[in-house]
Formats: sequence, C-alpha cells, structure tokens
Amino acid sequence: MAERVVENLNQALHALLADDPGLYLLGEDLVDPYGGAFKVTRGLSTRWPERVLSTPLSEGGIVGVAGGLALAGQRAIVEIMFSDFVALAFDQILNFASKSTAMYGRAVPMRLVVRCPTGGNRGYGPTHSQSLQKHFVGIPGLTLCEMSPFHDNRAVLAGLLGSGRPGLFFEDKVLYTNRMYADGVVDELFRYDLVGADGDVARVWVDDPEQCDCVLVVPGGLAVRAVAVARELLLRDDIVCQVLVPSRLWPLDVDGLLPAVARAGRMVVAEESTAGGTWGAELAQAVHTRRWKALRAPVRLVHSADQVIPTAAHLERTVLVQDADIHRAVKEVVTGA
Amino acid sequence: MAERVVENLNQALHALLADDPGLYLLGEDLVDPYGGAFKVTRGLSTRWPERVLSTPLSEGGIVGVAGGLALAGQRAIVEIMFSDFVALAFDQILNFASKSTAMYGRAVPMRLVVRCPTGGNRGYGPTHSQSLQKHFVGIPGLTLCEMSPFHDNRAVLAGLLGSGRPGLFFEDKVLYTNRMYADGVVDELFRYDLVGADGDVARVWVDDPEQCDCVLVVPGGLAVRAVAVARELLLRDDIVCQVLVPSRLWPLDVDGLLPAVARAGRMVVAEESTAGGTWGAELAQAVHTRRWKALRAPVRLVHSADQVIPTAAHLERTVLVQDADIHRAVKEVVTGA
Amino acid sequence: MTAAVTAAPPAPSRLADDDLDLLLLIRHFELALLDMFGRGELHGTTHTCLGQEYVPVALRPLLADGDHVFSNHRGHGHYLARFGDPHGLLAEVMGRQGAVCRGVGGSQHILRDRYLSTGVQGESVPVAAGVALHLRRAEPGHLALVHLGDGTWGEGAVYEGLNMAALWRLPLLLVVEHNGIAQSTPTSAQLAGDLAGRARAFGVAHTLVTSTDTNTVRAALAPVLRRVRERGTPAVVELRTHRVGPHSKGDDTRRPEEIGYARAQDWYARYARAYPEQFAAHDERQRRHVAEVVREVAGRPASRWEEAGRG
Amino acid sequence: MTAAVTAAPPAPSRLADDDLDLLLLIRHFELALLDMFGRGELHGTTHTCLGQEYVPVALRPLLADGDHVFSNHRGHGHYLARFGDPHGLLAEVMGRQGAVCRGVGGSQHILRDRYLSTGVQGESVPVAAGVALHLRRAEPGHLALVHLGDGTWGEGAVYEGLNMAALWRLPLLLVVEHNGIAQSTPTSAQLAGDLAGRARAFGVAHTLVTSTDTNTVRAALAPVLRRVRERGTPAVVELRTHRVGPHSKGDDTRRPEEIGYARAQDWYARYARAYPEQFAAHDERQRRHVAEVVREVAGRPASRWEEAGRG
Ligand SMILES: Cc1ncc(C[n+]2csc(CCOP(=O)(O)OP(=O)(O)O)c2C)c(N)n1
Ligand SMILES: Cc1ncc(C[n+]2csc(CCOP(=O)(O)OP(=O)(O)O)c2C)c(N)n1
Ligand SMILES: [Mg+2]
Ligand SMILES: [Mg+2]
Repeated sequence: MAERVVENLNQALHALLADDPGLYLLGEDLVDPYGGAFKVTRGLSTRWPERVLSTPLSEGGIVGVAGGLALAGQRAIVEIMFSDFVALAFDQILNFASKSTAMYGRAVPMRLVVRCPTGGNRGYGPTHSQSLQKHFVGIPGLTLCEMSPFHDNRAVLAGLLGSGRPGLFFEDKVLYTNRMYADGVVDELFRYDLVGADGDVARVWVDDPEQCDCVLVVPGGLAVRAVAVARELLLRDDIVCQVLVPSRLWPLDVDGLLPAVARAGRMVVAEESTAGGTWGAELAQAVHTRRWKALRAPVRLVHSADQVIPTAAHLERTVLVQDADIHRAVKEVVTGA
Repeated sequence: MAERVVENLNQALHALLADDPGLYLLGEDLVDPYGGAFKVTRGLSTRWPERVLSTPLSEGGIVGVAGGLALAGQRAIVEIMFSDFVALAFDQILNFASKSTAMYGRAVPMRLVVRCPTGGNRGYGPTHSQSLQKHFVGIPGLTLCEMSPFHDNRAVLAGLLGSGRPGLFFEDKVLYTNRMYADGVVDELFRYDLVGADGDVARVWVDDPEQCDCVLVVPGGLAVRAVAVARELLLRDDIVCQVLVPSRLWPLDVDGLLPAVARAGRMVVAEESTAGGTWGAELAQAVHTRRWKALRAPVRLVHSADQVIPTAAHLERTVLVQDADIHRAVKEVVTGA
Repeated sequence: MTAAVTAAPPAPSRLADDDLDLLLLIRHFELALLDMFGRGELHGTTHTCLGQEYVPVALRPLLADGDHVFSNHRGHGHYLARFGDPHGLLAEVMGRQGAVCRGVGGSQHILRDRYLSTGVQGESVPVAAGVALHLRRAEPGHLALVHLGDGTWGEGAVYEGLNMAALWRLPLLLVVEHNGIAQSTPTSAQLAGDLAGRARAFGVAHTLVTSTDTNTVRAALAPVLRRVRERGTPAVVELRTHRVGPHSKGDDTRRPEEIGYARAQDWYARYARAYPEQFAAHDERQRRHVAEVVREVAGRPASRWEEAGRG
Repeated sequence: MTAAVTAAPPAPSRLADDDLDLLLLIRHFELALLDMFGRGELHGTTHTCLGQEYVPVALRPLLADGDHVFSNHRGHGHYLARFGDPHGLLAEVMGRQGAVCRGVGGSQHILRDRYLSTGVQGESVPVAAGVALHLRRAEPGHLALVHLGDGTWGEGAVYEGLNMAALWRLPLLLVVEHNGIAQSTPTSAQLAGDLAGRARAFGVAHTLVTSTDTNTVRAALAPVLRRVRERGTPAVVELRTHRVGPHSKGDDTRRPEEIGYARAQDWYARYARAYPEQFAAHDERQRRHVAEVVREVAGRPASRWEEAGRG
C-alpha cells in the first residue's frame, strides 16, 4: 500500500531540507520530540537543529521572519498550526511577501511557503476548522496550492519555492491520514493521470479519459471524497463523472480543465469553504467566459453553508459540505433537474 | 449643489453619535483639530471627547476593542486610516467579531462597523491604494457595504449597526471629494431611483428604467465613473446602459439586480479590485445560475490588472481599471464583439 | 523568583469545604474528560487544567457577577468556578442537550452571561480592553479579567491591548497562568525577558504569585483586584503554576523528570497528604458527583441548534 | 530623562565637511519636495525628515555595505545617507527615468541592495529579524537595522519580532526616532510606559540619546552597534528628536508653541548660528545642488516599468 499523505509530506520536507542548505522551517511546536501538532515535521529538527525552529505564538511575526529570510536570498517554509490563524499573518502575506515581488519596480524573488493545515471534520470547532483558501485568491504575486493524494508534496513544494512567488499551501487535516495514490491507479475502477500545461491537474477517469457526463473539479482536500462520489455515481446512477484535481488553486490553470469541460458540457466545483466568494466562483467565471457555447448548464458550485463550523459532529455535518451534496449536484446537473 | 460625500459622511457620524450615547468611534488621529487623515471625523471629538478616541497604531487591537464594546452591548465604529491596513485586523474580523454572532449557539448581536478608506488614483502607492473588498466576501456573519453618492451614509451606517452583524464599510478615497446625488437626478440625461427589497440598489437610467441594452453593476466607489461611462456610451455609441449600484456588497441582493439583467440579457460588473476572486465573479455566478436562459452572453467582469498598484500616476493608470476599459467591455458585450 | 519556584512548596493551608469541593469538582471533571477521550467516547480535542484548578477557585469570591471573565482554551476550571455547572459544560463538550452553547462552541468557545472563551490565543486581550472601556464609563468598580497562558505573550495582540488599557486607564486584569510551557515549548524558548518586565514596560502593575495554595493565592490577589476596581487601572498577575496533564489529549512529550516535577508541585496530592480526612470525604463525593454527571449527560440526546441561533 | 530633553540644548560641536554636506543635502532635498508639493508639481504624498536628518548621518560610518537597513515612511534621509543619490530618489518620487524603483514604489517603498522601506508601520521588525537570522548564520558581524518611529510601537508586530530576536540572539538593531508624535497624536496619548521599559521587557539593551549633535550621537551609537555585531544580540536605541515639519504635506495641527519648540531644537538653525561661515558656504552649495537635481530630474521623461519587473 502507498504511504500515508502525512508521511509523503514529512519525507518531502526531509528531502527539501537535505537538498537546500538555505532552507528554513519555522512554526509553533515543530521541533522533536513533539514534531508539530499534526506530526508533519517529525525528525526534522533533530537533523537540522539550526534551520528547523519552534517559534513563539506569533503567526504574523513568523511569516514576517520568513519574508526576511526570503529577502536575504534564503528559502523558508512556515507552518501555521491551524490555518485559521493565518488570518493573523494576512498583512505580512498581502502587504509584504506578495507585494515585494513587484512593488520595487523589478522582479524580486520571494521564496517562502506558508503551510496551512486546513478544514473540518475533526471536531475542533469554529476557530480551528475553516477553509480560508478563498480569501487569498487574487493577491498579486501570491500562489495558492493544495495538498492532494495525487501530487507528490516534494514536487509541489519545490515548485512553489522555485517560482520566486510566495505561496500558501493548504493541507486538509483529514487527508493527512489517507494514502497517496500511485502509478495511475485509484482503485479497481478508476485510473488517473496528470494533465495540463505543467502536469498540475490530476484527472480521474473510468474506462476512457476523453469521455464523461460531467466534470467534477475539487481541490486536493476533497479528492478522496470526490472519488468516492464518482464511484457512487457510476455504480448507483450510471453517471460517468470525471474528477479533476488541480494542485495549484491560484493562478488558475484553466487550460488544463477546459478540454474536459467542453467535451462534457457540464461542470461541478466542490470545495469545503463556506458559501460566498469561493474559489469555485472564480473557476466558474473563467469557464463561463471561455466555453460559453459548449456548456449545457451553468457551472454548479457545491460548498459548505454560510455558517460558522460547529464543534459537535452531528452539527458540524449540517454545515460542512457532504458527499451527498456533491452527489446530488452532479446528478442534478447531468439530469437537468 | 448637493453636499460633498465626505460632508455627508461626517454629518452621518455626527447624527449617529448624537442619537446613540452608546456609540463609540475609534481610530488613528481622528480627534480634533486633525479630524482624521481624510477629515471624515472633523468636529466629532470636540462634541464627544469620551466616545471619540484617537488610538495608537494598532489596527488589530482597535478592531478588538470595538468587538469588546459590541460584546458589552455597545456600538462601535472604527476608522482604519487606509483600508490596506485592515489586513492587520483580519483575525479580529474573521475569528472574533463575525464568529461571535453565531458560534456560541445563539444569535449574539455584534454592532460594529469598520470603516475602510479604499482605492487608488491618489498616488499613495502599493500599500495605500488597494481595494480589498473581495477578500472579505463570504465570511459568515459579516456584512460588506460600500459608500456611494446615491446612498445616504447615515442610513447605511445605521442599518449596519442595527443589523447585529459586524460590517465593513468601504469608502473610495476619491469619492470623498465628489458630490452626493439628490432628488432622483444625476444630470440632465440621467435619473436614478432606489430599488431592491430594501431600496439598497441605486438604479441609474435614461428615459425608461425598464429599458436598456446592458446592465452595468458597480460598487459605490465606481458609481461616478460608471455614470460617466454610461453617458459616453449613450452619446457616442448610442448604447443604453443602465447602471446599478448596490450599497451592500455582501450578502448580495441578487433579487434587486435580476429583473434588469433578465430584461437586458447582458451584464457587466466593474470594480477597482485587482484580478481574481473578485466580487464580480460572485455576482456573475449568482446571475449565471439564476438567469441562465435569459443571458445572451456571459457576464463580463472588468477590474484592475493582477498587479501591485504603482505610485507614479502614469504607471498607476496602467494597472487600475479605467473608464475606457469599462466602456469597451459594455460595447463588446452589447455588440457581441 | 526562581528560588521561590524550585524550593519545596510549603505545606498547604486548610481550605474551606466549598473551596475544596470546587477544586475537586474541577479535578474530577478533567480526569473524566481524559478518561472518555482515552476510551474514544469524545471527539475533537480538549485542554484540561489539571494542576491549575486553584486559580479560578482562588479568584471566585473576588469576582462579582458584573465582572467580565475571558477564558481561553484551558477554560473548564474557569467556567466551573464561575457557574458551578458541570452538566452544561459536559453537555457542551459532548454535544448533548443542555449544552451551554448547544454544542456549537465546544470546549474552547463558550459564552454565558459575562463569561466568554475563544480559541485564538491573544485575541481576547484587546476585546477585554474594549469591554473595560465600557465598564469604566458605565459601571465603574467592575473589571474585565483575562486568563492567559505564558505562551500567549508571543502574540502582538496582547501588547496592543495592554497599551490601550494603560493609556486609557481601563479596569483590565490579566491573569497569567504561567505553567512554564506552551503546548510543547518551554517558556525559555518562547518568552524573552520576563512577564514582570512586560507589564512594567506599559507602566502596568505586576504581581507575582508562586504559591499554589488557594487561600494564599486568594489573599495575594484580593488587593490587586481591589486596586483595579478602585483606581480603574490595568494590572498583570503572574501565577507560577504547573501543568500536571498533557497539553490536550495525550500529547505530553516532556521528559519524565519534568512531568515528575510538575506532579510533585500538584496541590492535589499534597493536600491529600496534609488533610487526609477532609480530603478523602470530599474527593470521594466529587468523584461520584462527576461520575453521575457523566452518566446523566451521556444519556441525553444530541444537542439542537435552532435556525434562529444560526449566523 | 525629561530634564535632558527640555533643557536648552548644548552648543553643537563642529562637524566634518562631508557630514555637514550630507545633512544639508537631506535638508534641502526635503525642503524642495515640500516646495514642489506646495506648487502642485508632485502628486501622492511624502513624509519629510526635517529636523531628524542627523540620525542617518550619524549612523553612516557605523554601517557596512553588508548591513541591512530597513527604513520607513520618513526615509529620504536614510536613503540619501546610504547612497548619496538624490537623483534616483527624486526621480522615484516624481516618477521619472532613473527612478530607483521605476516610480512603482514612490517615496515609501524603496529597495536597493540591502536597503528596503515599506509603507506599513511595524511590519519590518519581524522581517528584519528574519534577515538577522540569516546574517547570524551566514555573515556574522553584520546586522539588520530598523528605523522606526515612537508611534510604531503601538503595533503588535514590533513585539513579536523583538521577542524572536531576543530569544534567538539575532543581530537586530532598532533605531527609534522618537519625535514625540505620531502623525497628529502626541506620544503621551499613544505609548504607555516608555521605550526603555519596552526593550528591557524582552531582555534587550536600551540606549537613550537626547543629543541632536551628529558627532555626539555617533559617539553614543558606535559602541551599541559594536556590541550588536560582536555579541550578535539585539538592541534598541532611542533617539529623542524633533519633527520640524508637518507629518506629510501640510498637515501640522500642533499648537504654535509646540511647533516653535521643535524648531528651537532644530540642529539646522543652531548650527548656522554656531558656525556661520562653514555653514553658509555648505548650505548654499547644497541648496544649489538640490535645485540643480530638481531641474535635471524634472526634465526627464516618465519612468518606464518593464513587463519583466511586473508581478
Ligand atoms: C493564535 C493561536 N496560535 C496557536 C494556537 C494553538 N495553541 C493553543 S494553546 C497553545 C499553547 C498556549 O500556551 P500558553 O499560552 O502557555 O497556555 P497553556 O496551554 O500553557 O495553558 C497553542 C500554541 C492558538 N490556539 N491560537
Ligand atoms: C500599519 C499602519 N498604520 C497606520 C499608518 C499610517 N501612518 C503612517 S506614519 C504614521 C505615524 C507614525 O508615527 P511614528 O511611528 O511616531 O513615526 P513618525 O511619523 O513620527 O516619524 C501613521 C499613523 C501606516 N503607515 N501603517
Ligand atoms: Mg503555558
Ligand atoms: Mg513619531
């Protein structure tokens, strides 16, 4: 069986730190033996005590320090313990790290990545369960990526650090415990490959990658759930749904999505974010504008309710997007209901 | 001639403070004789020295104090000197003020408004010219409004404070110096009225409010510019463009826009924000979903480039949305170019 | 200061029965939670205040209903001392009917009357300053109290709030439960200088309390609260305390001698030794009480969150 | 401390010609800007350092090229002292060719070699700590210096950065130009306690300098910088200074006696009186030099911002 996603990520950090003596890793409680709240950083501080630092509780300050390292030509990865607290670093991300790439009249590489453990379904409550990706869409100079079981974390993080643009990396907290997919195989029914300009989009299909009734686009955190929905749709409703999982959420690689969307004429975007100003709305706008004629129905968005995320599991479910919501949306779009 | 917008806002604050002995106003440098960086708060501290307070430079802290006042059953308005710095208060807005309305399992009124002088065209440079509305769209519990020359500021602010939801109020810095429109008259060609469920949407039309080739939706900060574009379109291109200016940006009053959009079959949304994850994308998604059949073309979005906002005027123009961009977009949508 | 901490703690003084009951209620409540987590009966997370129970117990008679209390992630003791309501709190943690916040907030997010906790460290300090601004004007003599940990002093929000409270002379009291650690990070690795200096930097009075004896702590705190009320100015109280349990569920990576040291300081065992008879009776009573609360609340149906309460 | 500030300042010492030239270059540069703004020839805004010119001049020989300097909104003097390049700076402010940042950054956002300024107060302190973290490891003996105003100590970011710098023993030097005011707000209304206490709270050394005499200030600063380099630990220097001009363009609402007091402390008039001959010649030279710079730069075409440099 393939490794767990958290192991893949941990190994990615090991490899990146080994390869690059100018790379730092900063965050709260990430040194050994604790190794981070989600154990992502295990073993790193033992190998590189000078470059893997536990910090005080200072989310804004830590991202500022990372910005300084980047400015000095180094590389830095920051772990925000719960992505909800990245709100405290909004200024450093928006007004310093991202701006500095361009506001001095020339391209200034800023090689830093802010890792954001994200999402609900673990009963951590309203201030520890959010999916805040959407609030960072459209900051000039900033790239957003999301961890996925299809994308090797080392490649994604190296790509972010290499680009010279600061990046946020969203990591679904439940996904940590899932397994990576490997060798193009999802299960006995589904296969996957990587498409798009830089192979950024994982495409999950059954039988024929060029054939489907509907395209379902999700960020990595929903990939496992989307695959389960696609399976149900196939077995229960005889609907062929192709799942597309871009690793990069922003800037969008619309070109990587358009062929499949144009063929199917139907698209659903699902994400865990609460309603309003979602990533999906931006995707939908790109598709509506670029494939207006090919669409049989408006792009359908599925997301969590416009609500705080409750702590108790039975209430959390009433707010967070559920597999059944995605299932229903695809079915409605396909059947025109 | 009608009063200037900044006077209308100043008078609104005078009236609100006079009416409500539990209302506080907090912000940097807002006491007399300085009266705020944009002179919006002139005369207020002289009348109410106990409730109109100049604060230290602490944007996050000030919004926190306002949250505390609201929690204690009071009302508070905060001025952020330049809306760019509201990034420093992102956590207090997202995780405290907005969350508190619901995360304790019952409705808790949080009566505070954060005023955000916004936008470019004044040569203040990359960290003092942004339009950050879009980053706050879709925060459960939070309302966004924008100052407009059609909407009396007292009514808008009283509405926000009365709602029990925290609000952000975006004030275009150039708009301060424009004049309010009054009595349904824009100029010798255009008239306006207020439509939508709660009269939130200003509708600007020529001859017949039920008749137009295209609907142009803009937030208040672009209202004067949109009217100028509509005028040009009429006189130069014989295109009848109806301008809609909602005072509330979020939650959307889509119902207030749909009738006009459905009649015209064409809609353009213009805003000053840089590209990506814009307010317009959210509006477009609502319209695409609700009036798919009635649309002759996808909703067209116009905004600034995906760039930092330069200081020098000749460069600032190359990034910020220009009247000509809006004009071209409407024309293209109408002529199908 | 260091000397006072490392020396063997003096023998505890005899507690009034109701104080002892409250201490033990909190202790057994926390133990029951860890127990349930261990058995997989609770989901999410929780932070127990084992070893720090005496802080809110010492404060209890010093607070009036009109005072605002801001708690934090480690807040069960604060809640129980204020409301004596293990049912409502347990129902909240378990998401059962009768939950004080209907199961929406859970362990970390509680609002009841003038008591509030939330999950973002440091955020409450400016908020409490805002409350104190109102109190100063409308209800002089009342105060806003914030419980915070030593690690929370990493957050800039603390300084922004403290600065305004000092400038505007607000009745704000910061009660720092300095347990020498933040999650897994020792104070020496997260806090430069010391808390006394941090308070003084803002012209704010600072009081250090190293005792873990409820009576002694209360006696030390009484004049501080009185001054905050009378003068309407902020103050910082630093309580050197000991986290006897893990940070949250089972994440204690301290070395055995560190944990041993914390345990050795624990008021619970020391009080049991000093007053065995009084202790045994009350301990047994509270243990049973909590067991009964657990049994009763676990039998309740799931909490309901009515639409009206939804944002 | 207060006494030192309010007493009549001692007579200035005689300056080396190049120091005097640099002081006067900055002075006339700033006066020229205000003049152009007054005539409507500049758009946007600017913050002049009138009265504070001696700070970067005193620091100049104490800094090495390998040191990082973080400036703020009031940064023209800092830039001119580091690069002696009025053309590039004026072109930046005017958006003309040869602008150091192509007119994109403008007065407040400048990056050149190891010099950076930006427009959000306080943001630079953690950033500079990050730079210092790199310096400590890769280039020991170099430091990161941050210029900041007294008002900027309202921002929580300052404390987060200072805490990390102290914990990690980073060569970070905060140079506070304490001019007694933030925009329109006097220090007494925005800063509780004092800066000495704020530094000490983090175990960071603090040095107060009340003189406005370049030689004296330099002599006071030299050992501080030496210590930061040698020990690799942070320090705070507090310079009591005087904002002789408005905050930005014309927004000075201080009472006449306050402005008069600041003017009376101004090194410029006092030096002119103390060394009339040396002064007159240099003053005239720099005045003419700046006028020539203005004439030359104003004649340049608009700056260009090539696509490659765009985000
Ligand atoms: C802003 C923020 N950052 C991080 C966390 C995660 N977290 C919760 S408690 C804690 C440690 C707090 O330490 P301290 O203040 O000393 O309190 P203690 O846990 O020791 O009682 C951390 C890092 C948080 N809740 N909020
Ligand atoms: C975060 C932030 N808040 C507010 C401002 C607006 N602003 C610019 S300078 C200034 C006053 C700064 O005072 P001080 O630090 O004392 O520096 P001085 O202007 O006196 O040199 C203010 C409020 C800003 N640039 N950044
Ligand atoms: Mg602690
Ligand atoms: Mg100042």
